[in-house]
Amino acid sequence: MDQRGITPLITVAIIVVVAIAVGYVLISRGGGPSENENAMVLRMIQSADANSLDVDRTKMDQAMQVIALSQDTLMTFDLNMNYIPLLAESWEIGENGAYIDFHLRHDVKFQCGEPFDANAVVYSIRRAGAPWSAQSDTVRNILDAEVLDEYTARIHLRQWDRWLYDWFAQTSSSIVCPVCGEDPAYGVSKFCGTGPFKVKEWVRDTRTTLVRNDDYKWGPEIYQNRGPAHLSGITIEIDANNLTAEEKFFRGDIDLMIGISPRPALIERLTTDPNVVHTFIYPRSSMAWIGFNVSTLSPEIQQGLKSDRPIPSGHRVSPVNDNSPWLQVDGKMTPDNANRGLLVRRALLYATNREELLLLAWENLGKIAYGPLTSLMWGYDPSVEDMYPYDLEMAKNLLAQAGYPGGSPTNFVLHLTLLTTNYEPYVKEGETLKQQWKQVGVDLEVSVRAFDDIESIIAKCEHDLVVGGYTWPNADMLWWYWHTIRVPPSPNRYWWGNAYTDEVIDNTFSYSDTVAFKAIQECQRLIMEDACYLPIVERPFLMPMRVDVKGLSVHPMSNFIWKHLDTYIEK
Amino acid sequence: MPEPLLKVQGLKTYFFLERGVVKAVDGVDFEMKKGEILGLVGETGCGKSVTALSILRLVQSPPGKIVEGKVIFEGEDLLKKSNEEMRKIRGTKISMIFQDPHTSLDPVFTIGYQIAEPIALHQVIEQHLMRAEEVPGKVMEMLKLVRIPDPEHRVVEYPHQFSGGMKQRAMIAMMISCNPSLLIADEPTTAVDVTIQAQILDLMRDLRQKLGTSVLLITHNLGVVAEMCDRLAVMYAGNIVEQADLKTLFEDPKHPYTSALLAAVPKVGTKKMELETIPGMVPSLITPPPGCKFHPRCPHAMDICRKEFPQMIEIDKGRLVRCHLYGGGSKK
Amino acid sequence: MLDRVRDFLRRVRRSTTFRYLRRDIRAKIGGGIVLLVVFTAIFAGFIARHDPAAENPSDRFQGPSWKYPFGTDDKGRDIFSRVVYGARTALIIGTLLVVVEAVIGVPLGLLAGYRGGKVDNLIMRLVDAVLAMPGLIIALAFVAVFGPGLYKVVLALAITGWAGYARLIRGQTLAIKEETYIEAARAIGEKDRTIVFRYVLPNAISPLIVMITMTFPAAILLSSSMSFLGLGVQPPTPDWGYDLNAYKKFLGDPMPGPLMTILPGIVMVITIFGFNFFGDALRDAYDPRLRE
Amino acid sequence: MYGFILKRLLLLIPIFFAVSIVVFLLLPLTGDPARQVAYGQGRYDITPHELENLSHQYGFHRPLYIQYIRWLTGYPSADPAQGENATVIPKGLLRGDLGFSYTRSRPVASLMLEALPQTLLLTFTAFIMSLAIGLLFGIFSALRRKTWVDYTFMGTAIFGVSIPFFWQGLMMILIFVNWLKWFPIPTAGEHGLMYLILPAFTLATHQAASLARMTRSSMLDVLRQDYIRTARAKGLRERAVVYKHALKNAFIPVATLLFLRLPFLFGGTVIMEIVFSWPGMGRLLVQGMGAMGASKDWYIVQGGVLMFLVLAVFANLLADIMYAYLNPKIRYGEGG
Repeated sequence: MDQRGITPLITVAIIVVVAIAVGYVLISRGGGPSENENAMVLRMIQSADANSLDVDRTKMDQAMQVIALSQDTLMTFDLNMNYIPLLAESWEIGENGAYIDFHLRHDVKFQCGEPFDANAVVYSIRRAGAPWSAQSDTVRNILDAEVLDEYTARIHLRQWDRWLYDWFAQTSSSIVCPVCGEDPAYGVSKFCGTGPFKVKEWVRDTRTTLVRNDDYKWGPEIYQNRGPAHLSGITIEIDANNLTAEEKFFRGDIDLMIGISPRPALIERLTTDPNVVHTFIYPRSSMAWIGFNVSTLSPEIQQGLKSDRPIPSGHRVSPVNDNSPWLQVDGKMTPDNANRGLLVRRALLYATNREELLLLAWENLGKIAYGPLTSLMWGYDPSVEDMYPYDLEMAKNLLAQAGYPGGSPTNFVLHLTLLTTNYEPYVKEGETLKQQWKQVGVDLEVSVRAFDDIESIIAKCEHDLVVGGYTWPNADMLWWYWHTIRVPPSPNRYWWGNAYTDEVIDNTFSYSDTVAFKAIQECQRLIMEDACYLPIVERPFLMPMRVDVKGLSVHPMSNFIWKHLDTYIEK
Repeated sequence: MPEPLLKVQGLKTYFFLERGVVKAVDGVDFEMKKGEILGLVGETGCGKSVTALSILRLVQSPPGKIVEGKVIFEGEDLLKKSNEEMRKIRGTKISMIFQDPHTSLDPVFTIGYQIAEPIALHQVIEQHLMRAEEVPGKVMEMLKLVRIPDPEHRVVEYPHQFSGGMKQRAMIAMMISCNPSLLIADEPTTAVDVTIQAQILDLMRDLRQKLGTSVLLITHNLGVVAEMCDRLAVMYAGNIVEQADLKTLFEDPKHPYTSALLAAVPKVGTKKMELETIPGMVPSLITPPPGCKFHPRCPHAMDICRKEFPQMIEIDKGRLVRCHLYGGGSKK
Repeated sequence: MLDRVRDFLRRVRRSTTFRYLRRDIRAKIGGGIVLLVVFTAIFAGFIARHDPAAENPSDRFQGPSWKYPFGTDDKGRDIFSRVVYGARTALIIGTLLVVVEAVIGVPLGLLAGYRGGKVDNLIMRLVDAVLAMPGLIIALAFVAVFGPGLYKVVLALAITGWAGYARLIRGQTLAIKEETYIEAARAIGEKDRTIVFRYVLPNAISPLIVMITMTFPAAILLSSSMSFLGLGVQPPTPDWGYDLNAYKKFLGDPMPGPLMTILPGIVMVITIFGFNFFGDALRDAYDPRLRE
Repeated sequence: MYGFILKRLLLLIPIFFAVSIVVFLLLPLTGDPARQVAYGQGRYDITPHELENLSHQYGFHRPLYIQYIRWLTGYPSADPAQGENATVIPKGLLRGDLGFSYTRSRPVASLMLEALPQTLLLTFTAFIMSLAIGLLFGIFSALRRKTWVDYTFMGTAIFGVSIPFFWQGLMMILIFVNWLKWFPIPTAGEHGLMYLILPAFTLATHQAASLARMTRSSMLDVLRQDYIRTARAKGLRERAVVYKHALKNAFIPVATLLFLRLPFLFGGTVIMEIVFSWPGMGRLLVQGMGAMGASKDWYIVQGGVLMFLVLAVFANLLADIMYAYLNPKIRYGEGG
């Protein structure tokens, strides 16, 4: 006889409970940081993850810091930003810069055990120049790389390029293992390099786990410890929710917070907590700005006829954006148009209250930026600092001249869209500007987008303005403003239109430092006169760490070339 | 005169609704002797079923409530018993067959199980009259008793696999399984078709012979009554208006309502073409008419009927009627 | 016209439903909240004391005060004003969603119920399939494909939402179809369209109203969840989900940091609660079985 | 019974077919699939020519139905690779290839299979919690109808269905993690039991509340039935009447609804996984959609949506089977 009451319920319950139990047993293998006690693991946390750890496929800071740990460059910077040897013991530059010869260390091994030699260098350089590579623009002036002997590699240059030379010291030029560099199946880097830490596991948007490379002994001279590192490993955890992220840090589950956005309450807490050392870094090389979509390339450049300056590889020819013709400035355009765009951009610069920006967006950390270069860069020109004071009247007049008269908070004469990632200070910059520019009748729409969307929009040249930032060692940044073959996200579609500026630009490449220095200063002035972008702040880095983290001094390049060789944790 | 099996006195069951108080049963008195079949007749909605339910204390509450009265069964007042005691009486001493066999059997348990339930509970667990392993046998026996063909297979089937008549039989089997001394049958045949009716009625009749169960048969169908009952009680608007044994009542009804009721039944062999109907409507039970509740429809209504509620008067042995026509009027 | 309205109101007041509602505490509370929210949404301009976007650096991170009932955020914006305007957004989404879903669902339901047979079978197959799909995920996918924004969110939610209406109306139609007055209408040779819209639909209206009331809380829940993930309504349109996402980073801070998230959240819960509560009462009121 | 289940299983085939079409369409619907794929690979500076190659490589230039067949079966197989890494092109759903995720540098299929148990674990824990709480509340308020118990329970229930998942999640973290420190801090990649409780409970709240309401009304319906009166007339104990006869009948619609509502639960799971950084499919999916500043990854979106739809379909199947199992009318065909 059927005796079941509500047994179905019970059976189901039991089954599922069992399932859960089993599932739990199967699933819960501890993936947490630092299981065993004697291990010395530096636990970092940050809010966003890299989009790739393949040096030739990413431009994100988050990626660079991992790559700097897992891979090495031929040269690197010392604390005063001079070039010092790393994988290359020495190098010399061929007559008037036709080539560079790198003489490599003999004792270097890749993490996979492969020996490091000239082949590896050639492989990496060529890889960087591949059409799909994110570096292809940067290395446009490399003709080819060549193996002279096992430990000597020659890089043939199309022409002398001081910034390319500089590139060899930047993390983005890291050398990857030619053997396991490509995953045969999927053609992405296995992240195998020669660095002091090897990437054990990268779980995107979750955690990157690095373990010490015990063979490492070729650390650069800026470290007391040339390797292997004191730390047994490094974990970089991703937590977009700062509620939990900060809690972990203040409870001591995390040693180091990176890339966090300043907040009064947070700063208060950081400065008062005795267990926390917190430093603001002002890398001489990092700033935040807002870029205008200025114009498309002039026809000459599109045909490559303008000057003997080579057309870079992977150079995009972008359409004129009809939605904002007023933004186009081009030597070849009618002076009228040119003027209008110029006037508007100047007006916007005058209408910007940078002090307020610094307060609202950056909580008064960092310092105001006035020009394309940060005040500590080689070739910085102080004269840009008083070019655009906060002056609403001036702004209104300029707008009126440009054909947008009578702008006021109630009467909008101009509508613009600003693209920004959801990085907090950037969003705040946008929203604050929205309020400020209202005063002169400019209606700014802040559109928060995913990093990738922004990149794609800019690629199609469909933006008005975009918030950006860079961390860059040198005046090479200027290239960025000349034309956009440099690291996106780019502020401009812009080409200098006259012989004079051509000459100035060429001079910045000059083999002679004095000439280059002058040219660089001149360029900054020219750029600001043309108001092709809006510098905001020399970007601060919040890098709070627990007191028991020792030996971690701060490099001007921030953590983007930092290898944590001296870092250790006091037990 | 022997102590009657069941004695209902002044039973009043009201339903307290938002619309008002429905006096479904408003002072019902009757008696039942052992082994007799008493027919409780009346129009639908006159409170027959509620009376029955009140006896078993199964009135849905809230909103229903037994406000006063006595239900003396085998000398004890059921209304004074605790719920537990009452529960033990249900199914063992008194049990009830419901109107609609289709909805009255639990669709998710097998017939066998449902029949076994009361046996297992009362006879095995509570009274230790039999051992658990005898229960299946007993069930089989009951199924045979109610004449369900090949019980061996039917016992494991579900209600929806039974026909209406079968269900009703199963229901009966279930209810008499602990051979109760009183079986209340609430319209046992209305929901099943005529051929089955006959079988069911036969069944009940010889069950009564076999087990000597007395039956309270509730119906509006005088035909059924004529076949089954020894005595009749006619109910109208919450009161019993007339009581008599079958023959007398059919031959000379005293209460105008009874006669009207009888007149409304087609009699075989009479020439009368159109049926007489009772004029007017069943009165509202919330606000019943003053005085005799039947007076608005009564052909012989007098002034007193409009004012005073008539008392039950015994005009002959075991012959009770509640009507001003038969003198006496109301007690002073 | 006016007296027609008055007449209508009188009929409403007389209706059992209304009398039942008047006695139902849920209806009182829920209805009160709903009215309040609707009022707020409509007169947001008057109720909010500040421009929800207006930043004043001088008083950032203010606790609740008379000037700023819910305090201010990191840009010195009045959170209360943002909540008030957020209510407007929420109701707009709800209303649009109801309209879209009803416009798709009701005709299909009528068709299925009235025609029956193959058509019915086909439509109900579809409805069942749609109802089996996880609405939120479908909506997110839709937004991911076609981009975020208020109207896209509404469409995204309607993709799965209409099915509920279709099923409801079909059931009603099936029931009503058996009514004698429909037979009568057929007998006097009314056209099907007339029957459906003159007789069937009006009699299916009460459950429809309940359904509509129930659509609002769902809409608010889902749309705010989407904008919380950044895949819903985009700024500058003030939206509860988006703001909560923006303010959640102050949760760890000392007071009034957490209040920025807690207070708007509570308002949100109360709003949804109100709609649900009212909807419940309404359903019971329309459901004769549940009244004694 | 088994015939019935078999029928439903056969019915799955067309359903999965439909699902696959929906999922396939996600990418073409974006208008420029080739570009989307390129961006998914982090190639923003892709030149028109490269784009052309890519779209030939992936067959985006072909008519939709061919693209679909290929997406499903892998035939006609990919054109000879013009760019590097031809192997990245999906080899067809039926061969278990959902495409390759550049943002995760892993095949989507393996990502999903890795995340699936996490999602199921979370969902089913919530499911059980809600079952326990919901049934209890429902039954009690049905038995204590129109008493303060009933009112409080149902009030709570309506409140329960009114709390937005994400907000409740945040509050849970704030109160139980930050303030009371009862639970560990939610951490991506950590999935111990203690990490499971908070999200599961938050997820369960809503489900439990609506379940309680379903149970209550269903119970009330059943208690009104004749066979309950019969059971009482048999003199059964009240416990037996309620928990055997009433509950078993009342449970039939509830159980069905319960499984029918699973898809809704999955929707909640997505949000919970984000709020509590639980490493499940929902988190993958939403990040693949570009939420929270992550970068879009269409193959993950396709894979995730596919998985969830399939789960939903199975939940539906379960509901039917549950119904058939509990309901004799279906278990043993109609009529005697």
